[in-house]
Amino acid sequence: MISKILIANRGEIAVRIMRSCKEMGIETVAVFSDADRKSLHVRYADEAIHIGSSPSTESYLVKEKIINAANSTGSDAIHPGYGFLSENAEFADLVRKEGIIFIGPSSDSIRMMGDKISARRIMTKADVPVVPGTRKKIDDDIKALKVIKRIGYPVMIKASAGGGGKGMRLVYKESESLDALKSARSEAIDAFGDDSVYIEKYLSKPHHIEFQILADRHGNVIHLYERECSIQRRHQKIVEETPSPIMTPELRQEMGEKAIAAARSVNYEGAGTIEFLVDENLNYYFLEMNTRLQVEHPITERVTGVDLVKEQIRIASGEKLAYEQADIFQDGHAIECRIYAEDPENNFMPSPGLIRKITEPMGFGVRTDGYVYEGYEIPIYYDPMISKLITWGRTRDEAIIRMLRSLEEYYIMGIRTSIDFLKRIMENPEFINGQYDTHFIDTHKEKLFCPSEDIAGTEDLAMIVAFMEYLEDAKIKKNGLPPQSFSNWKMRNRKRNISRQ
Amino acid sequence: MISKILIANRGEIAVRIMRSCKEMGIETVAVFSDADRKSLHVRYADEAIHIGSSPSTESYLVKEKIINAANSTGSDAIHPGYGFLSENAEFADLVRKEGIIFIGPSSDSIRMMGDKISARRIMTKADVPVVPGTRKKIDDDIKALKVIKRIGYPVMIKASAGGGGKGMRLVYKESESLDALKSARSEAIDAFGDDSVYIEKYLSKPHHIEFQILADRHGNVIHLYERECSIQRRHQKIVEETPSPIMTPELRQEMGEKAIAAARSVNYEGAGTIEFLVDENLNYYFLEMNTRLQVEHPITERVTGVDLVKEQIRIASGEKLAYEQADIFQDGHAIECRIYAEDPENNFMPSPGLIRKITEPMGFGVRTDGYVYEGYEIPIYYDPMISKLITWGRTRDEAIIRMLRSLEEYYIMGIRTSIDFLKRIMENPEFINGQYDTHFIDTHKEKLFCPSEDIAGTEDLAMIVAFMEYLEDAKIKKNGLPPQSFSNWKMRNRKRNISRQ
Amino acid sequence: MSAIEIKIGNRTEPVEIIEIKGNKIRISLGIKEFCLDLVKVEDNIYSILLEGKSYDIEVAATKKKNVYSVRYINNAYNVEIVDAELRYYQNRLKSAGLSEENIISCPMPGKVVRVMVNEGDSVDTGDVVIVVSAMKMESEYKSGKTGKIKEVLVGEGDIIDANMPLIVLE
Amino acid sequence: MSAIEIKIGNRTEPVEIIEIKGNKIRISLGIKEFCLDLVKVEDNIYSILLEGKSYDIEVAATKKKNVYSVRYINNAYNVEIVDAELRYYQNRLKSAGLSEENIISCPMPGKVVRVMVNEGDSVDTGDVVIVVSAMKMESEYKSGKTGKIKEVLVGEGDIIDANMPLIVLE
Repeated sequence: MISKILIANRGEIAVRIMRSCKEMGIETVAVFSDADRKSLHVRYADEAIHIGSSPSTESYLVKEKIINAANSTGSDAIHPGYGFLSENAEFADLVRKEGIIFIGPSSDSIRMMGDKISARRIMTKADVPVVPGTRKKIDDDIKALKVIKRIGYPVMIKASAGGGGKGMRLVYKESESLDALKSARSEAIDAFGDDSVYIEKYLSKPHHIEFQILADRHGNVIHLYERECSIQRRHQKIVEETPSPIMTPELRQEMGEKAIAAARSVNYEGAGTIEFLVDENLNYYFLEMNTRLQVEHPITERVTGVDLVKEQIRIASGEKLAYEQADIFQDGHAIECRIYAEDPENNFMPSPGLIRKITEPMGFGVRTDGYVYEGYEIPIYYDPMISKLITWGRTRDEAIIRMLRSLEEYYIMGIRTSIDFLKRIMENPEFINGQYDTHFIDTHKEKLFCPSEDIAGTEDLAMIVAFMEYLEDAKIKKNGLPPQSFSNWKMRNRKRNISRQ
Repeated sequence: MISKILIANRGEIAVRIMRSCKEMGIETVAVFSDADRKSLHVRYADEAIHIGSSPSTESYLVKEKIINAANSTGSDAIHPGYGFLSENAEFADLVRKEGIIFIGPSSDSIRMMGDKISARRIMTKADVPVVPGTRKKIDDDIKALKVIKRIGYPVMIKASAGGGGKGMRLVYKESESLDALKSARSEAIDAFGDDSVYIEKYLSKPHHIEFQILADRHGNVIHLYERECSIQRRHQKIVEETPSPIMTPELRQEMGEKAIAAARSVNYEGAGTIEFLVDENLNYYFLEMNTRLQVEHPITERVTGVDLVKEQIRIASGEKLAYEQADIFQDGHAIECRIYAEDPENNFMPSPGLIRKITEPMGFGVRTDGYVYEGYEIPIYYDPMISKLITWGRTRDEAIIRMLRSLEEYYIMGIRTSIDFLKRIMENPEFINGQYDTHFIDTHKEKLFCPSEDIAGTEDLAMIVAFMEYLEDAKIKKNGLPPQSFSNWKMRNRKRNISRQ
Repeated sequence: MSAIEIKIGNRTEPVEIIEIKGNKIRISLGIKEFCLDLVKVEDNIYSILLEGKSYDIEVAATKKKNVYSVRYINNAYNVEIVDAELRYYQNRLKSAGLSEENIISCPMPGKVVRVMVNEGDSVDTGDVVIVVSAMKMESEYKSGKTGKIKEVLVGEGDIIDANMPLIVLE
Repeated sequence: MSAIEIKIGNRTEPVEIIEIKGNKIRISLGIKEFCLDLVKVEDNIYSILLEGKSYDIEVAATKKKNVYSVRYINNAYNVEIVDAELRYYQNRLKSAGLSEENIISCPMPGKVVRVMVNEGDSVDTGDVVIVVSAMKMESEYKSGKTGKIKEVLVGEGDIIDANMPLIVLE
C-alpha cells in the first residue's frame, strides 16, 4: 500500500487530495513556489518542499523538480490533481521510470485520448458515437469543402493540435467556407506549429454532459453517472449538476455503457471522464476524455457516496474496485458552483488580492472545498478559482434553493468574486426549469450581468455604515481626536445636558 | 402556508432553523436578550426583537415576552427549538390561544409525555415495553420494599417529578433499600416539592438508543430510524451515531414499529423522539419521549436525506407527510460530535469567552452547525454548546476516520473546547469496535482525560513560536524598539557583516 | 467650517450624528432621520437593527482616500466621505494636474506585459496604453482622454498593486 | 544584563536568534540550534517548515504577563518568556506579598454566586472561599494555603472576567 503521496499541485485540489490521504493514513507532501509559501496546501501537508519561483513554468510545470521532491521525501506515489502536469504523458512516464507510482492512467491512455483525431478514431472503432465529421487531418482545401458539403451546415473547423478556441471557425453557409478554412489554418500554424484541421458538425444547442468512470487494472470498469456541465463562460464550466435535467433513464444507461466502452478501448486505469455533446433530440456524441480527476468531481461524490480520490489511490495501489456497477446509485441531486476571484461584470477580469474576511456557508447539504483564508493573498500567477460550493437536495429544486441560500451566506471581502453572478444564475427561470444549453450565459447576458436591484433603503444604510467606519478610522488615526461631525454631536449633546439641568 | 416564523431560541439551533426557513421562502424573526445582541441568530434573521436582560428567566423563558414579539412582528408561527420553552405545555397553549401556530405537538401530547409516570402507563397500554418497575407513585415505604424485591436488584429509585439526577438512588442490595428510599424522597421534596417516587429495574450496561419519528395531523406516522446516543458525560450526550453499531435489522424494525405506536398513543404531531434503553441482550425499554427537535437530529438528516425542520414546518402548516415509511432508507453512516466551550480535563468546567479565531473543517461528508464567529464573545448565561460537527461515510469506519480528520481541522482559539477530548473518543479502540454503553466515559476515563502524548519536538517549536510572538508584541508595544535578544541578534549580525567585509 | 457629506454615485447627502446611547444611534442623512441599533460585530461587519429588521453590512476601506466599499447581500456600493481634508486634498490634486482622469491604473494586482506608449507620446481616447496580466489572462487599459503622456511609472515585467498609478497624462 | 529564557513547566531554556533572512531563521534554544522557515500566516498562526516537515502552530497571548498559550494539533502549552522586565515585575509582586499563590481567581468568566469568607477570616488549605457560576454550572474555588483573608475584591452577583483576582490572602 502507498504510504506517502506527493501532490504535484496547489491550492484547492491539493488540499482536497490531502484530506482523503489523511483519512487513509497516508502521509502527504506539498510542493510550492515562491508565491505559495503561505498557501493552505503547504500548511495542511505533513511535509512541504519548495520547487522554484512563482510562474508555474518555473515550478509546478517542471517535471524534474517535482520528481526530485518526490525522491528526496521518499514519496512512493505522485498525485497530479488537475491542470498542470495531470495529462502530461511524458511526466507519467518519467515518474514511473523512477519507480514512483503515478496516480493516473498509463501514458498510452493519456496519449491516445490527448490527440483529438486519434481519440475520434478509437471511439468510432469502439462504437461510441462521435460528432459527424472527418477523422483525418485534411490538408487539401477542395477535399475539405467536399467534406463540409457532405456533413451539412453549420460546421465547425478545428485545428487538430488545437485548444482554447484557437484555430476554430464556425461556418453557416457555403460562401464563407473557403475563407474560414484558410484563416483557421493560418491561426493554427501560428499557435501550434501545425496547420492541419478537422471538420465537425456544429451542434446549435448542445449540452455538455460527461460521465465519471472508475477502472482498475484488473479489467473492472464502472461509471458513476453523468454530470451536466453546460453552464460555461469562455468555454470554462462554472456550474455543474447531477443528475442532468435532460437525462432519461434509457439514455443514462446507454451513455453509461458507451462511457465504459470508451474507457475500455484505451485500457484505462483510474478515475476519468468521458465528455459528450448532447443535442436537442438527445443524440449524443463523444467530445473528449479527461484522463484525470475533474474540478466538478464532488457532485458525483455527493450523489453516489464514493470518495473518488480514495478510489484513485486504491486503484493506483493495484487494488480491485470495491464496487460493482449495481452498487452505485444516484441519491438526490447535487450542484456545484465554482467561486472565482474575478469580476463577472467586467468581462470576468481576474481579481487576485488579499482576503480580508471570509465566511463560509454551513448547514445541511452544504460542502465547501476551498483553500483561501483570512489574511491570505491570492497570487497573480495561477488559476482564479478559490473554492467550490456544493449543495445537495432530495430534489433538484431543493439543491438549487439550498445553493442560493449558501451563496447568500458566503462572504468574501477584499476581492471581487463570482458569487453574486452565480446567485443570478440560480434565480434564472430557465435554469430553474432545467432548460439550458452551453449558450446559457450568452443568451441571458442582459439579466446575468446587470447588478441586482437595490433592496429598498440599503443605500441609506450603506452611507451610514461607511460614515461610522470613517469615524472609527479617524479616531484610530488621530489618536482619539474626534473628527468634525463627531465633535459637533458631542457639543450639541453637551448643550442639551446643560439645558436639561 | 406559514410566511413568517419567530424562533423562540438562540445560538446554533436558532440559526439552523432559520436556514431551513430561508430555503422555504419563510421570513424569520429572532428574539434576543441583552447578552445576545451580537449573537449570530440576531444577525442571520430577517428581523430581531429584544426581549429582556441576559438571564434566560428574564428573556428566553418569559412566555409573554415571546408571544408579544410574535404579535408585534406579525409572525404566524413560533418554532421553539430545543430546551427553553420547547416542552412547556402551557406555552404551547398560550401561543395557540393567540392564533399563532406552535411548531410542535399539542399541549396534551407534551403533558402526557412530560410526566414520567403517565408516560409509562400510556406506553404499557400501547404495548411498548417499559423498564420493569412500578407504574404508580409509591408513598408507602413497606410497599416500596416489596416492589423492589419483586423486580430484583439492582434497582433505581427515581423521583416522579424528577430530572437532572436529583432524587435518584441506585440500590444494589436489600440492606441499602430503606435508607436509599428515604433519602430519595427527602431530596425530591426539596427539589420538586413532591416526594413521590417510582422504582425501576436498573440496567447495568445500557445503551441509549432513540428513534426519530415524524407524524402529521392526518394520522400518518413514520420513523426515520435510530440514533445511538450512549456516549454521555453527566447524563448529557456528546457523541451520537446512526445506525447504532449494536442494531440488527429485526430489532430495528421492531423498535421502529414500537416508536410509531408510542407516538400514535399520544396522538403525536410533528417531529419527536422515542428514547429507549437497550441492554446487553438487546431487550429494549421505553425511557421517555422528547416532544421536540433533538440536538442530534442532523445525523438522521444525513443518512435519510430528510430536512427535519422543513418537515416540522410543513406538518405545522397542516400538510400531509410527503414520505411513506417505504421511502425512508438509511444511506451510509453518520456521527455527530458536540463541541462544547468547556474544559474536559477540569471536570468539564464551562469556558465562555472571546473567540479569537475559528477555522471550521471542510470537505466531503462534513457538516458543521454552529453559531460562533471570530470576535464573538460566548456569554456566561447559556448552554456551553457552540457547534455540532457531523460527518458521514459509506461505512462506520469511514465516518469515524472522517470525524477524526475534521476534528483535527477544527481550530477554535480563545476558549477551551471539547475538541481534543472528542478526538480521544474517536481513537478509542472500543468506540471504534462499536463496543460501548452509557458508562463509556467513566470506564475509559484514564485514557480519555489524559492529554495526548507529545508529538516529538513540538515543545521546542512551541517555545520558539511563543518567542517570535513575544518579539512581535514587543515591537508593537515599544514602537519599534526591539527587545533585548533581538538587539543582541542585530549586533551580532552587524559584527559578522563587518568581519566579512 | 463645512459639514461632512456622504456620496454614492451622483447622490450626496450631509450627515450628522444626533445622539449616541450605547448601541442606539440617532443620525440624520439629508432630510431623513434614522434611529438605529448599530453594533460592529466583526472587523468590517456591522449589525444594524432598524425598525426591527436585521441587516448585516460589510464595510472596508479602499485604497482611495475616504472611499469605503460597502456590501449588503447583493448590493455593493462605493461610498465616499467628503470632509474638509478630502476637499483640500482633491483641490490640491486638481491644481497639480493630477485629477483622477489623468491617471491610468488597473483595479487588480498583476504583472505588466507591455507598455504601449512612451513619455511625450500623444494618445487619443480609447488608445490602449498598457497591457497587464493576472491569472493567465491579459487585460488592456485604455486612455480615457486625448492628450500627451506625462509619465510612465512602470516597466514591462513589473508586479503591480491594484489601483497603483501606472501612467500619468498631462 | 541577563538573557531571555523560555519556560514550559519545569523546563527553562535560554533562547537567541542567530540569523534572520526573510522567512529563514536560525535560532538557538538551550544547547540546540534550529534552522526554520517560519512565517506568520494568520493572526495567531505560524507556519513552520523544519527539515521539510510542515507545522501549523497557534499562539495567543494570555492575560498573564509574558505567558503565551501555544497549540499544535493535540498538544497545548503555556509558554512563559522570562525577560528582565518580567523578573523585575515578579520580584516586585513577591515583595508586596502579591505572589500568585496569594491570589484566588477563576480561569473562566462567570458570575459570583457566593463569597464564603470575609476580610480577616482565617482559612485552611482546601477551604472553599468562593463559588462562581457560568453556563448553568457552579464551580467552587478553594484556598491553596492556610492564612488570613486580606481582601475580598468581588461581591455576590458580580460578573467577573477570567483570571481576575477575586480574593487576596495575606
